[in-house]
Amino acid sequence: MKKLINNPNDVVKEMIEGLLAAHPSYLRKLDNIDVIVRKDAPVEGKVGLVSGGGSGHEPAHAGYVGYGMLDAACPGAVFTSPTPDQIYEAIKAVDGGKGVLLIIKNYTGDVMNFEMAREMAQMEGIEVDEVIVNDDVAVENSTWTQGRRGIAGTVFVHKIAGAKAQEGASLQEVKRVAEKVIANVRSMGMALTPCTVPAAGKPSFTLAEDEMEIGIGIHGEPGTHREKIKPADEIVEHLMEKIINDLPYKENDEVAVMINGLGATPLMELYVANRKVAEILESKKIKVYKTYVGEFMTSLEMSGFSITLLKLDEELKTLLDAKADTPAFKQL
Amino acid sequence: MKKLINNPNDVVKEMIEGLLAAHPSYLRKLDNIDVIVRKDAPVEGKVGLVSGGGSGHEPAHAGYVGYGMLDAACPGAVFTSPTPDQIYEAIKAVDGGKGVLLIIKNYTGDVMNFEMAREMAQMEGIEVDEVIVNDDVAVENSTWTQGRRGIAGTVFVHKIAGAKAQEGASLQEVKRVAEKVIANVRSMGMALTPCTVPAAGKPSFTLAEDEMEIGIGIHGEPGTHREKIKPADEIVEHLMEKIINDLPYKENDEVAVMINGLGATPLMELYVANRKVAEILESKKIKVYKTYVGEFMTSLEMSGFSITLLKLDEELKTLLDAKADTPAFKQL
Amino acid sequence: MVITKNDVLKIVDKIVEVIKENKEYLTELDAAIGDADHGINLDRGFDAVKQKLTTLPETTDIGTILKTIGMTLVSTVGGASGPLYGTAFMRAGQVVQGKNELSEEDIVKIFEAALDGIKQRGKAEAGDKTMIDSIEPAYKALKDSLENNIALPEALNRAANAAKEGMEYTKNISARKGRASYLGERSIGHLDPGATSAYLMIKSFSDVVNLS
Amino acid sequence: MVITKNDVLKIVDKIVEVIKENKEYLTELDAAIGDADHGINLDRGFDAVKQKLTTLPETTDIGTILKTIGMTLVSTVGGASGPLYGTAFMRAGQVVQGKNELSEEDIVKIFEAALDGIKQRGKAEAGDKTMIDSIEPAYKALKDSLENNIALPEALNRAANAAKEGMEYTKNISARKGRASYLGERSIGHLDPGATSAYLMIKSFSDVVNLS
Ligand SMILES: Nc1ncnc2c1ncn2[C@@H]1O[C@H](COP(=O)(O)OP(=O)(O)O)[C@@H](O)[C@H]1O
Ligand SMILES: Nc1ncnc2c1ncn2[C@@H]1O[C@H](COP(=O)(O)OP(=O)(O)O)[C@@H](O)[C@H]1O
Ligand SMILES: [Mg+2]
Ligand SMILES: [Mg+2]
Ligand SMILES: [Mg+2]
Ligand SMILES: [Mg+2]
Repeated sequence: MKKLINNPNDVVKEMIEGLLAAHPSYLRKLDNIDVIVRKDAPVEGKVGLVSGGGSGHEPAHAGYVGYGMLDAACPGAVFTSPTPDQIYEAIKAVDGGKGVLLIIKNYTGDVMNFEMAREMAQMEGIEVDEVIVNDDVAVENSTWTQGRRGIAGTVFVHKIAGAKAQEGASLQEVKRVAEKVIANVRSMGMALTPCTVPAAGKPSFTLAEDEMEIGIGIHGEPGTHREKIKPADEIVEHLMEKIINDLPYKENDEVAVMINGLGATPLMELYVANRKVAEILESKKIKVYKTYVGEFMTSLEMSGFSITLLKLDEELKTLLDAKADTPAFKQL
Repeated sequence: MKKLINNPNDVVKEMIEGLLAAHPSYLRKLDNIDVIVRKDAPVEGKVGLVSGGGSGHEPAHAGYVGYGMLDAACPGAVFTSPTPDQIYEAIKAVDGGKGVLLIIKNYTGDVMNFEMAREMAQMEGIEVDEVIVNDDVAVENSTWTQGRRGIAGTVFVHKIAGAKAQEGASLQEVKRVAEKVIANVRSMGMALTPCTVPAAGKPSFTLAEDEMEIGIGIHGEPGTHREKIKPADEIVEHLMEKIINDLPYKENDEVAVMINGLGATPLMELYVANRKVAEILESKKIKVYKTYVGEFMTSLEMSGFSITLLKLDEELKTLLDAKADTPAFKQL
Repeated sequence: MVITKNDVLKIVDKIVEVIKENKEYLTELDAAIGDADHGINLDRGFDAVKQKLTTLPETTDIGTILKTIGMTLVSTVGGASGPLYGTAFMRAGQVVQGKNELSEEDIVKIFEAALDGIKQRGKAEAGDKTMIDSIEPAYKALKDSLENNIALPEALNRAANAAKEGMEYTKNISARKGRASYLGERSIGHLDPGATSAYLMIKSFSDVVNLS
Repeated sequence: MVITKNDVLKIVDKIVEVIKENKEYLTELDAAIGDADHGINLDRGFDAVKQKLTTLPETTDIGTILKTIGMTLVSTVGGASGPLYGTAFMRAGQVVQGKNELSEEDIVKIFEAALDGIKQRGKAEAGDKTMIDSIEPAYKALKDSLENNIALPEALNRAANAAKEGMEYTKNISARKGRASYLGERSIGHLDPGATSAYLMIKSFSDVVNLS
C-alpha cells in the first residue's frame, strides 16, 4: 500500500485538519464531532442542506459546502457512512428556521444512519426532510434489492438543490427540485485498477493487467461484469448505451454532462472520454448544455471514471448556472 | 499500461477535441494547428499571455486559458515542448496590440522552441517578451547546468501575471509582476509511483513497493534521491525544509500555499499533507494567506505531490485575489 | 441458571476480542461482495465499547450496559452494521432494563428484541443474505431448546450451531439487502460478512457461558 | 567522389529507417536520465520528413531538401532535439543552397554548419553530455581524413567511428545541459540519448555511401 498518509487510523482526522487549514474562509468544524459546516452557518431564512457519506470520495462532500451548495457535510470513516449523531449535530447546526433537507446516497448504511438522525432531530421539533439519490444504472432497480446506488449524479443534486435553497425557497420547493434532478440523472462508471481502504491495507479487489471492471461502485463494490480492457471509445459507447437507454434520453433533450475521475485517472484521459461522449450525444441529437470534467466523487486512488447525464428543463438550467462558491465547486 | 485511451498516437489530438467539446464557452482552437486560445482572443488593449509545454500536465496549460489568466496555451506531444510554429501562431492570435508575454518553464527544449517562435514573431513586428519559471528547489541552481526546472509554481505566474494583464497593464508591467512571482516562488515534489508516456508504453522509471523518489520532476525526471517510504509528515518536513531554506521564507512572511497532486494522489492525501504544511508554517510564524489544494500541474498518472510556497506582498495579494474564470481555475 | 452482570461483561470482553481477531477476515469477506470495511467498522466500534464500559459506575444494571453498548455502536460504527447492531443492543437493553441478572426467559427476550430491532431497522428478512440469517435460526434454536428444558449452556451451544449453519447458508444465496445486493447472482458463493460477525458474537456468548 | 541528390535521398531514407528501428532504444535511454521521449520525438519527426519529401518537386536541389527536413523537424519534433536537429539540417541546407551534387568540401561544410547551428542554439560545448559529443569528433575525423586525402567512404567510416567513441564517452561524464543536467553526477553511467541518435544518423550516412 503506497499512500501519502501517517497512521491509517488517523487519516480522516488528519484530512479534516488539512481541509480546515486550507479553506478557513469557507469552512468550520463543529466542536468535538466530525461535521463540516459553512463558515456562516446557520444561514437565517435559508433551508439547510446536509449531505455526507464515507470518506474517500473527496472532494465530496465537504468540498461542496459553501455558497449555493451544501450547508454541512458529515464525513464518515473511509467508505463508511457517517453516524446518526454526526448527522443530527449537522442538522441542528445548519437549521436557519426554514427546515433542513438531507441529501442521501442510496446505500443501506447511509439511509439508516441519516434516517435515525432525522428521527432524533424531528423529536426536537426541527423540520427535516430527505431525498435519496440513486443514479447508478449499473445496478438493477428492483423492489427485491436495496435499489440503485447513488454516485456522481449526487453532485448535481447538491448544486441544483443548493441553488434553490440559496434563493430562499421553502423546504418543499427545495425538495421538489432535488427530486426532479434525481428523476432525470443517470450515471455509470468503470475501473481500471482497484483502491485500498487505508485501514484494510490491501486492495478491495484485484484486476489482472489486462482487465477492467464495468459498472464499478464508488466504494469498489464489484460492477456488472469484468472484461478485457478495450479502447476508450468502446468503453464510453457501452456506458453511454446503458445510461441513455435507461431514462431514456431522447432526441432534442438538453443535458448536462459530468465526466468524473475516480481518483487516479489523468484529466487527459477524462477529456479523451469526453470527446466520445460528445460525439455520441451529437449523433443522437441530444444537446449538451454544459459539461463538467474532473474529480467530483472519487474512490480513493481508484483508476477509472464515470459518466453522468442530467436532463435539463429551463428551471434546472437556471439553477445549474447559478453562482456557487465552495472549495471544490466554483461557478461565476 | 492501463490507460483510458484509444491509439497512443492520437492521445493529444483526442484530448484537445474532448477539451473543446467540454468548454466551448471558454476556448477555441486555431485552424490546422494545436493552439488553444481564449474564445474572445485577441483581447484588444490587453497584453496577451502565452504558455504551454508538453501535454500530460493537465489541467496545465489549456485549463488556465480564460479571463484573468492565459490567452493561449500550446500543447506539445506528451512531455515534449510545443514547436515554434505552434507558439508563433499563438502569439499572432492573441496579440491585442499591447504585446505578448511568453511564460516558459525552464527546460532546454521549452526555452529553445519558445525563443525560436519569439524571433519569428518579432521579425513580423510583434512586441514579444518572455519570463522563465524555475521554481523547483530539488535541482541545484548553477551556471554549469540548465538551471532549475519550472514546475507547479508556474500556475501562480499564470494567475498573477494574468490578473495584471487583465487590468490593462503594459507588457513591461506584466513582465515585472511575473518576475516578482518567479523571484518569490519555490516548489518541490516527490513520487510514490511512476508514470507511463502513452507512446512509450512502459513506465519512465520503476520504484520498489516500499520506495519513493524525492525531488521528482514533472516529466518523471529522476529527483534528488530515492529512499524507503516514510509517513506523510516526515516527507512534508523534508520538502518544506528544502523549500523554506531556499528563498528563505522567514518569520512574519505571508505566503500562498499550493499542494499539487501529480495525477493519481487522492485529494484526501493532499489534505493530510496540507495539515503538516500548515503546522510547519505556523511553527515558523509564516502566515498562510491562501491555500490551493488539488491538481494543478500533473504528470500523467504519477502518484505523488509537490508543495509550492509563494511569498506575497500587497501587490501580489491583490492580484492573487483577483477574479479568474477559466476551465480549471475559477475564483469569484 | 442465571447470567450475572459479571457474565455479561465477560461476554462483551470476549466479543471485543473475537471481533479484533477476525477484523481482517471480516474485512476480506466484505471486500468480496461489499466495500471492505466490515471488520474495520466493528473493531472500531467494539474498541469504543470497551473504552466506554470502563466509564460506567459499578452499579450500572445490565439493561443500561446493553443500551450503552448499542448507543456506542451507533455512534462509532457507521455503515449498515452500526445502526443494525446498535439497534439490536439498545432494544436488548430495553427488555432487561434495571436487571442485575438475567433469567433464561430474559435471554430469549434479548434475542427476540435484538432480532426484531434489526428487522425493523433494515427491512430485511431471513434469506436476504444478511446478519438475520444467523441471528434468526440462533434465536429459534435457543427458544426451542429452553422450551424443551435443555440447560442454558447447551441451549446456547445449539444457538451458536444454528447461527453457524445460517451463516454458511448465506454462501448459497444471493443478496437482496445491503451493499451485496448490487451484485445479484454474483454474490452467490460468498459468505455474508454480517452473518459471519453475528455468528462470532453468538458463539462468544455461548463459549463464555459454557466455559464458566 | 561526389554525393548525388539520389544519394542524399537514400541517406535520409536510411536515417528514417534506423530511427524507427531504434525508437524504443532511444526512448529507454531517455527514460534513464530524461523524460522518456527522445525516440518517440525523432520517429514522429522523421515520419513527417519522409511524408514531406514525397511532396517536393523532382527538381528540388539538395540545399532545399536539407532545409525542408530541418523545418519539418522543427515543427514536428518539439522538445530539445527538435530545434537542435532542425537547426542543424537548416544550416546544412544553407551552405549547399542550389546544388544538385555535393563535393567532399561541401560535405565538410555541411557537418560544420550543422555543428555550429547546434552549438549556437543549445549554448552547449563538447563534454556537456549532449549530441555534440558525437557530432564534433565526427566532424573533426571527417575533416582530417579528407585533408589527408583519404577517400570519402573511408573518411565517413572514420567519422562514424569517432561519433561512436564520442557517444560512448558520454557514459562517463555528467550532464551539464538539457534535462539530464538536473541529475548531476547521477547521470554518469548512462549514454546520452541525443549523442546516440546523432551517432546513428552519422553511421547511416557512412553506411549508405560505403554500400553504394
Ligand atoms: N437491510 C439490512 N438488514 C440486515 N442486515 C443488513 C442489511 N444491510 C446490510 N446488512 C448487513 O450488514 C453487513 C455489512 O456491514 P458493513 O460492511 O459494516 O456496512 P456497509 O455495507 O455499509 O459497508 C452485511 O454483510 C449484512 O449482513
Ligand atoms: N543545450 C543542448 N545542446 C545540445 N544538445 C542538447 C542540449 N540539450 C539537450 N540536448 C540533447 O537533446 C537530447 C534530448 O532530446 P529530447 O529527449 O528529444 O528532448 P527533451 O529533453 O526536451 O525531452 C539530449 O540527450 C541531448 O543530447
Ligand atoms: Mg461501508
Ligand atoms: Mg521531452
Ligand atoms: Mg462494508
Ligand atoms: Mg526527452
